[in-house]
Amino acid sequence: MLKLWRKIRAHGRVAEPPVPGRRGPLAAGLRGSVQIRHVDAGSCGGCEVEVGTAFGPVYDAERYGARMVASPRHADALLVTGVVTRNMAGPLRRTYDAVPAPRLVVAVGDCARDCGMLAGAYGVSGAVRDVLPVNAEIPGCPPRPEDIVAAIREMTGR
Amino acid sequence: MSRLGIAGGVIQVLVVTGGAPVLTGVMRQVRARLEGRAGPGLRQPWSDLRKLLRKEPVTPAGTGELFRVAPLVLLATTVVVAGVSPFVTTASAIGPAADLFAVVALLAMGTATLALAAIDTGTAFGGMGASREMTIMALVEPTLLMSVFALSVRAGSTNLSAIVTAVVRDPARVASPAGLLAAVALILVTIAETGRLPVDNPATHLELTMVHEAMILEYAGPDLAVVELASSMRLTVFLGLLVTLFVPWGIAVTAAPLALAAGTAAFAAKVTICGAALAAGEVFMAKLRLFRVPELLGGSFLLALLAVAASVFLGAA
Amino acid sequence: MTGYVQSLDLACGALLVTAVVIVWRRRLSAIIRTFALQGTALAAIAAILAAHGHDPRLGAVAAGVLVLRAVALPWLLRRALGSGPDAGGRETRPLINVTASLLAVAALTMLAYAVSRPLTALDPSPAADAIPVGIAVTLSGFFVLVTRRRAVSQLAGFLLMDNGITATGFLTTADTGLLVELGVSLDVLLAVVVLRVLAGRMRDVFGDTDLDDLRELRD
Amino acid sequence: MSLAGSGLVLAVAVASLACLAVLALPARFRPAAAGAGAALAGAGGLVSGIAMLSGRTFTVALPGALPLSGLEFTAGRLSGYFVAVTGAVAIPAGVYAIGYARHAGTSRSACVFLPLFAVSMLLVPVSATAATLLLCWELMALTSLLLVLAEHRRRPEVAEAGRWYAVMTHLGFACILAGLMLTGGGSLAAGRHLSPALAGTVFVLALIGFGSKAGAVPLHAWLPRAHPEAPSHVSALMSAAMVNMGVYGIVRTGFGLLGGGARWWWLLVMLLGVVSSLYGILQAAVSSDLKRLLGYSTTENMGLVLTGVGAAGLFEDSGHRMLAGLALAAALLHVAGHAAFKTLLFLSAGSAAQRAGTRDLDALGGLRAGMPATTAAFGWGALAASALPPGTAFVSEWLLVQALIHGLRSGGTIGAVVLPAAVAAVALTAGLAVATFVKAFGTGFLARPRSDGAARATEAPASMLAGMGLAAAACALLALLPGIVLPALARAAGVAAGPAVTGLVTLRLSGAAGELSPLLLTLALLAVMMAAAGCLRALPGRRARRAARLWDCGSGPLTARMEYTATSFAEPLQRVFDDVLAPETDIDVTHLDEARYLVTAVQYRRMVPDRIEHRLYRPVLAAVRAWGTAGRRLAPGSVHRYLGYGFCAVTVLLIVLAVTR
Repeated sequence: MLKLWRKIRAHGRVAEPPVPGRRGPLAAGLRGSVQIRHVDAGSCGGCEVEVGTAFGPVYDAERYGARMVASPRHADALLVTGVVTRNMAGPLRRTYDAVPAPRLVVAVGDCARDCGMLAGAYGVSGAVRDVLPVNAEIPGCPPRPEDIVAAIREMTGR
Repeated sequence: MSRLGIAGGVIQVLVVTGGAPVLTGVMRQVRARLEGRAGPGLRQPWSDLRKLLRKEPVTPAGTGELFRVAPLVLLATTVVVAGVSPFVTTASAIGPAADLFAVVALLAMGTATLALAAIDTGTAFGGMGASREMTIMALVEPTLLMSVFALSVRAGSTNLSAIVTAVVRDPARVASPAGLLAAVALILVTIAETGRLPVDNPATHLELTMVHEAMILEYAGPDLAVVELASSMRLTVFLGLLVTLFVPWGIAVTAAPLALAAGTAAFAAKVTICGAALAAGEVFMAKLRLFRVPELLGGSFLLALLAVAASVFLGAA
Repeated sequence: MTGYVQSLDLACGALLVTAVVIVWRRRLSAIIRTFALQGTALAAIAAILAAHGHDPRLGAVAAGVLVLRAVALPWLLRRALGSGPDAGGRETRPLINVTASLLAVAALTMLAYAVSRPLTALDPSPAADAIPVGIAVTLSGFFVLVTRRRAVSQLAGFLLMDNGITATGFLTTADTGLLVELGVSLDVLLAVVVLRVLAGRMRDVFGDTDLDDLRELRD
Repeated sequence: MSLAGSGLVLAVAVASLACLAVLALPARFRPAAAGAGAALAGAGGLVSGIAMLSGRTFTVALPGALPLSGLEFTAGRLSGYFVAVTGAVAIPAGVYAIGYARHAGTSRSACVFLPLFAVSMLLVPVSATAATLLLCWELMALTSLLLVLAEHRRRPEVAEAGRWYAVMTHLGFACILAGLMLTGGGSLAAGRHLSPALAGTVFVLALIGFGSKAGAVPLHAWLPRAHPEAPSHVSALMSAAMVNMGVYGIVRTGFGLLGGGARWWWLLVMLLGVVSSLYGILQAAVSSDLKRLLGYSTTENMGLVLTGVGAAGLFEDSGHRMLAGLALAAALLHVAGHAAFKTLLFLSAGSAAQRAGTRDLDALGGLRAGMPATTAAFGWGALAASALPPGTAFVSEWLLVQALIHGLRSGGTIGAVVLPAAVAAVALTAGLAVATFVKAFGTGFLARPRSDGAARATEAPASMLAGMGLAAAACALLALLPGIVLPALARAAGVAAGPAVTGLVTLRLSGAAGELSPLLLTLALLAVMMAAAGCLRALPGRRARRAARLWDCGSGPLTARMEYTATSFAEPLQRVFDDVLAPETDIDVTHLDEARYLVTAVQYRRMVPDRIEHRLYRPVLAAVRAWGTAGRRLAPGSVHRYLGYGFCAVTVLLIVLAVTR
């Protein structure tokens, strides 16, 4: 316990200062607060790592009013990573139905945008926009945490 | 039904309703800072609520009236407790309802209703959360009542106002073993009943580790807003009971505006400090295994019982 | 006067709570830490009584108790715990599970109160009122001694018992004979050393100090 | 003859008429006749009970009716209270029986004995002499036994329950008989001067006899068997009215007949009460048979009542009359409250079981859709039973806790040791009761049906609903305006110097600080709910409600097999109290023949046996069996042997006479 306290004292605040400039919010009524449900529609796991980083202490996406939640009923936005495989197309739609309006969909990473390198593979039923209406897309394979944070700030408008 | 009581009741309901989300914000902020993050700020919970109230309410297939009414019952029980307990003033808005037994029962009532709603959804997670919550509650209630007992032995009544007045008149009695034991027991119980670490992790995303969260997985929009508000108010009310029972300093004894203002400020300050301390403590804790929780509650029960015993045999003086 | 009563009550309360915590916790190192706290509380009782009765001898006893119970014994216990497989060990499976033993301690406390009523009735003074605490601590120490498997936690139970006896002694007759107190402390010390050696041997032999393994010695 | 007497006479007359009618009428009208008879008898009992409480007295002596000592009935306030409660239970049960029996198609006997059972329970409290009491007691026991056996043709387990009940109730009868004979029989009026030892023996015997009727642990073994197997209106009568007779007996013997007595009596009663309440609610919490759960909950509530009675005796013994009055008032109020909500619970559970074809909570569920009224009734009963505001038990348990807490300050070593333990037990009971009834209501009536029967269940007929409605109204009255019955309580609890609790809307303890107003509490709750709902409606920019499928984590639809059943709901509790309940689980895994690493099937069985029964009754039964075999050796069936026995007996008798003369 004492050790932990010393660690806390030693490190202090590790969150980087926010980049100035903001846009959005994408949807009226979501100003300042967006709860996010993350859906892995068939990702390699790279984007998950970056999303995790974006919510970690250094980038601290939570300070812009975003929070990861467990249930789509509590969510305002779906954060979809990876190509939409055949088995995940249905669950993805059901997840989207479970989200109460107003709701947003963000495609994270090249696979989610246009199947990336997996385009035309036999198990792939398409990119996210082929299944759901997409409001924002984050390029990159994997995308940089800064971009993810930027997209989140675009949603919350903070 | 004195003027003092009415004034206190109104102020308390307003303060608790408006302040509870802020308290949640404070606790999140403290935690964030200790983790080296910047934190979303104190207003975040309120903007979450504002947004939720504007979202569309959802009725899951196969749920009944109870599912829709439960959030209101939870809120109502909490608001009534917030209204009748002597937080800001020593008098109570509804004296006959300020009995500690009644207060405990009211809070249990809210929990039970939410558990029923969770079962009503018929999902596995709902049932799981309800089962766990009721198990914890069944073990928490005895401890609560025993600490009530310990506190009421000297005051000679289980009425909150009476106890608080007695403590205000003779502050030294708080420093007695009975008082301290009861305080520790009540703190443990508060942690367990409001679903904080190490009993329950309010920020978990993994359903299998959930207790309270698992019960509200199906709520959306305004319903969820009511549940969230009520939960944060429950936390505030529990902390408020703690501070008003053990450190009722600054509480208003007259209906003079100045006294009321001072009482309100003191109450807010004390609860905020308690909440911040709780959040700071959580940083150093890991969640307890579910079947170790009974040990914790058994311990708190024993402490409460010892508090009663101490209030008898050390209280002879 | 009230200050004296309150401080005495608080010290006794601390004695009781530490006893409860020793029953409660599983981790042996935590138990030892709590034990040190209890020693402090015990010394505090003696000191308070000394200050109240203006009894320098008792004050000296209090100092001795502080040194022995709050510093020396915990240190020895830690040594006994040692760096072997016991280090950071826990009382994994006591004969009676923790919740049950907590309830048992509650019952014992009530019992202590019931039996010590005549004693307190002899001369109703704040000190006499606190006698049940001493007896309760003694009983719960005995309980721990009976229901724990690990040699070290049994040792803790024994010392808990001894603390209870000492506290009762202080509370019954304000001026404990210095010799009595020293004698008690010395034989406790002896017991600790013996048990420590024993524990060490056992650790060397069995690599663990689970007393159930001792059964194998018999056959 | 006063109103009190005439009410009872009317009840008896109606009951006997109803029996004749049942015997005469064709099968179609039997249930109606029996139910109406029971209900009218109940009404008569209620009237006369209220009359007795308000001070009317009467005495009926029929010297010739019984060979040795005639029958004698007389009014009393305590008797009046129990008569009134019994009558009030009989009314809804009778009304309910009309519809229930018609659909269950019960036999003639089941219809004949219903009014007799009701009226015999009305007569027990007003019996004035030992002989009369024993007669009525036996009548009550026999009629209830025959009613329990009503459905034995369809279900074999009923017969077993009947055997248990018969044996236990007659052992109890024997104890009461012995006890009353030790007092010299005759009148049950107060002020009997016996030596302390004799009085103690009498009290213990009476405690055993009456306690077994009240279902107190460890004499409860028959209760969770017999109550579930009986037809539901009979279960209601037994569980809500008959168990009270045990309480009446203990109070009457202890305070009335023996006039107070030693302290250890009441400590014993308290111990019985505490153990019963804890053990009963624990068993109820882990039981997954709806009516068995209710049966165990009866044991729990009787335990709470006995705790109050014991506390009253304790305070009376230490000379705190006011506290004694308070404790006894709490106990009596709990008797009334328990009668109300247990009637409601058994009636609604009965119609649910009848409609869904099962009592197994694991197979029920989803009745909300098919039978909304019954669901509402059970929900209201569950709330009343779980000591939550605005519930019936909430008020009485508050009174009980107040009595215990204020008793602590009245001093005394014993009190200081016993009362905290009692409060702790009551508190734990209250907590577990909430969990239990959330389980019963949630998994039994809410969620989704887990069997075809539950899915097809439809609402019960009007008469059954009417019965439930009456009971629900009684619950509401006792929960919101307990002040109405307070004067009656004060009179019935004769030990008090005066009314221990006063006030109509706000209950105030007299002689100690403490007040509670369930009505105000409920109104405040309702007001806040209304206000909150209004605010939500008036919200700017609020959207329309949308129906959506359950969140199934995106996978296929959730089936009922994925729900939490009653068993799984109780699992954590059962794990916490493992040492007390000692559940038996066995898992057998069948492997694949080819590779024993591959599993074809895993079967998991878990049952929570009644441990006390195992530990206590098994050895006794074994001993009895042993004696039986020994006895059989004496009776090989040869006539000569039997004649020989007779001859020996006569000669031995003569020798004894010769020696003693």
